[in-house]
Amino acid sequence: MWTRDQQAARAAKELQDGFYVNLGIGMPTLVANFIPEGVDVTLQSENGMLGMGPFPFAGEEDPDLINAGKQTITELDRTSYFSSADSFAMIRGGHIDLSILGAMEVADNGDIANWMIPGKMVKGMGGAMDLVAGVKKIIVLMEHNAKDGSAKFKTACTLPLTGKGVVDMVISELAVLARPAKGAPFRLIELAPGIDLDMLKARTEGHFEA
Amino acid sequence: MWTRDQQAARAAKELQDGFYVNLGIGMPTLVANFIPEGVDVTLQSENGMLGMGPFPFAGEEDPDLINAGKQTITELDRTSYFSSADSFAMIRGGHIDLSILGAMEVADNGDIANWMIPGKMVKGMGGAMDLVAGVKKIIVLMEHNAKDGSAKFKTACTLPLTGKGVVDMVISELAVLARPAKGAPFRLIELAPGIDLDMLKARTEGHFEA
Amino acid sequence: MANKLYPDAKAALEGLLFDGMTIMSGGFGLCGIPEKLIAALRDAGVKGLTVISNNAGVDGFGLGQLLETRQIAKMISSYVGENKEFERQYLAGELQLEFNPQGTLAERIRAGGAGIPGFYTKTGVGTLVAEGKEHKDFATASGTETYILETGLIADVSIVKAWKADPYGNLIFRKTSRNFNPMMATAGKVTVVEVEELVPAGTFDPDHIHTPGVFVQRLFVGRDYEKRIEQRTVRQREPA
Amino acid sequence: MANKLYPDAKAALEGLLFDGMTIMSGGFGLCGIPEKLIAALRDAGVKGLTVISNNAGVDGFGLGQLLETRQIAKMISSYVGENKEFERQYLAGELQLEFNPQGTLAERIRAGGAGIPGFYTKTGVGTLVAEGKEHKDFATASGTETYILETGLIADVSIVKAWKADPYGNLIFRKTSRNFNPMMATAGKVTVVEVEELVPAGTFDPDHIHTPGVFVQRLFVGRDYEKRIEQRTVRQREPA
Repeated sequence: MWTRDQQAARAAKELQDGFYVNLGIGMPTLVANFIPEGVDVTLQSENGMLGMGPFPFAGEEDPDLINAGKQTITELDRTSYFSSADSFAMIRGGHIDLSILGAMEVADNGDIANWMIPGKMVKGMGGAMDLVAGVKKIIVLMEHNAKDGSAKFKTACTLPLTGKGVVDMVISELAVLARPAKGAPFRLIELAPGIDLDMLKARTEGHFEA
Repeated sequence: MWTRDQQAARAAKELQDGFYVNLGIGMPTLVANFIPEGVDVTLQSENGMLGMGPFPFAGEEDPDLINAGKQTITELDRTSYFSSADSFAMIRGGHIDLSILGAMEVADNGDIANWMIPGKMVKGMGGAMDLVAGVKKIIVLMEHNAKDGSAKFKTACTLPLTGKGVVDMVISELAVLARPAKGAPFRLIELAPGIDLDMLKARTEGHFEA
Repeated sequence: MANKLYPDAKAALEGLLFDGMTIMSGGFGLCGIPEKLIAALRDAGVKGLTVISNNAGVDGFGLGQLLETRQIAKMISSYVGENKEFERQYLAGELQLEFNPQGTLAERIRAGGAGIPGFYTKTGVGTLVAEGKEHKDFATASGTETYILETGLIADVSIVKAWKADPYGNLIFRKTSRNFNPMMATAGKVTVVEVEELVPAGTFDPDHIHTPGVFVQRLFVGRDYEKRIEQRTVRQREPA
Repeated sequence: MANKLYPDAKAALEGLLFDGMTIMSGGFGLCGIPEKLIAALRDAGVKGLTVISNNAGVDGFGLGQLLETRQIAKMISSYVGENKEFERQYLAGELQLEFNPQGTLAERIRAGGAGIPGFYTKTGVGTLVAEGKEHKDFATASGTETYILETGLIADVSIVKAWKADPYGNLIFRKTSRNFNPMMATAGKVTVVEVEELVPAGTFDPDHIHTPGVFVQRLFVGRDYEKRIEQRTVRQREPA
């Protein structure tokens, strides 16, 4: 079984040199800590920045310089700023290579639900629907099971969708499931140490090819 | 009867302080020479410039600085540059107060034809269709009659249209015809010196209120 | 030159406000929000507002101030997570809420300002966002895909925060405080702008101007910006 | 960093060209055209091109060079007035021509790059341009108005001229040579850019960048720009 850091490091292996990448809030932000040696990626922040740098040193925070999680950040020698319309034109137009997002549920047809639970206060989808619809490749980083033990990789999402048929890869603490193209079935790509196929199947609802 | 310069000067009286104005190629460019004292207007050039200055002095021409007529021009202390998409967003979004254009025909319902003659080589409409559709007020500066003597202000355009029902005012060497709103009929606003109503009617085909 | 300069937020909003109006308010989170104009809207007491803004401020700051005074009837936003008073009013049915995907919201505002009444997008297809909207298939490089129609948005007044302006209303934004401000400047029937600094005409390189003055009707310099930070994240210096 | 730098136009186009492809070419008139890339297309001899460009160059310069060699099968433009060879080929039926209103052309390219397959515009309603296009009514501030559907455009390769670039492909344009170049940079499956000057990484103020590097796949520095002027208009100095 992978720790959260190991899960993020596994996701970081999907980064390719020259990729433009958008990382979602939460566990996906950890991926930035594990970018492989010799792989140069440029991080996009959908509030209007390409080339996101690390957090600032204490005392050097700039309120005019935040990421989409509203965290203070810094710029790099490659950074450019632009409006929200230009930022989502970049996303919607398919110019971002990869987005790594969290999810509450993923279905084996690639549907993803990560923005609302009916009956609870809904905070809004932010940029998640735009990202899953527009970015070339979508990787979901999530825990394999919900707190009640139910599988999060399902035959069908029960929660309202964020996007239909959009997920390319799921990385949980147990395994990597992926498919070569939208519309294709998911396959088991890799098992975490100490996990075997039966264990994985017992904790999974959605279909995948072994 | 007005000379071409007088016609342009008459059009310049329609300029109001603070107006953003797009001037078409040909006679409309003369209007810039007659901007009234105390009236400050900003000229837009649809190839991506707001705040167009006069022609440069000889030897100071800059090939990167031209207007929509491809003439060398200069910038002012108010100038900004932008892309063609942003320029026509400005035009299409109704942010330009006034456009002064030439025309081959104008109909008394406000239709305008100024881009093609069937059977002749067609050079294209350039930005004319966008201007007549997007700018708040459209003034046509034209000769009252064609070379064959036929009226250019007609009951209906015979040439392919540039825009439907878009013209607000026509200024010829004989008279000013205008209407208070799109859809309203044209009225005679002013006669050039030496022209009376009968003379005007004799040389006009389209309907106007006297 | 037609004068665009006003002494302060109150003067800049004079004569523009009416109950039930629609206001666009720039900013992302608390970054790049028109602090002074929001406070002036609160002081003016105008009611029944529809506010188009990516977020809804926090309790007691930004648009949170207009929620406390119950001046907002409806929000059009993409994310409203940081505001307890918002949550209370919404759950009590006192506040209408229309969620838009953030990119759809940005594009709707850009379209409104650009005279485009509608456009098609893949964002939200197959989700709640698509319900009741026209669907249309387009041929793409990867085959036929389904898109939904989204409409342009305009406002009676847009309130915008820029970094610097010149007297013609040309604007320059700073870093990620640009966000929704430039599009909103284009989509207000009247656009009112607050800036940190007014520079003399001709100071800006014309290639550096983000918003041309044609979009700005009124302008003033704000003083003592608070610029609150929502998530102060820092890293440690390496020990020497 | 993935290398985007190429030694010259020929190298920058290597492996990208095929007969029958669609190319977007920046510029307005002869201002801001990718001189070196157009010449390299001519030398490469690729045929049956569909070229999307506001204008078609002049005899012997700009896209006029590709007309002389009969490499262009179809032009999508707004105005083509300055080219006798163009006129000859068109009247002889050797060249297809699709006229777009200039603003519609600019917006179609912007839409293509932004993942918008279609949008509605008032431009051209009631004219030849509207024939065969979907019409739709939208409610506006001044009542219901009719609009037509226009579609997004993309290209196999976009050729773009910028003033300066850094090694990441961030671009800055100069004055009115910006024109169609920034949108075309977003709408090419591959975008190849020629610049007058390459500056070291970090030289640009990130608030001044017009085209972020994500849109630029290949880049080179052109030498000895001709930058022909079509209409050399000047004024007289007042006598001293």
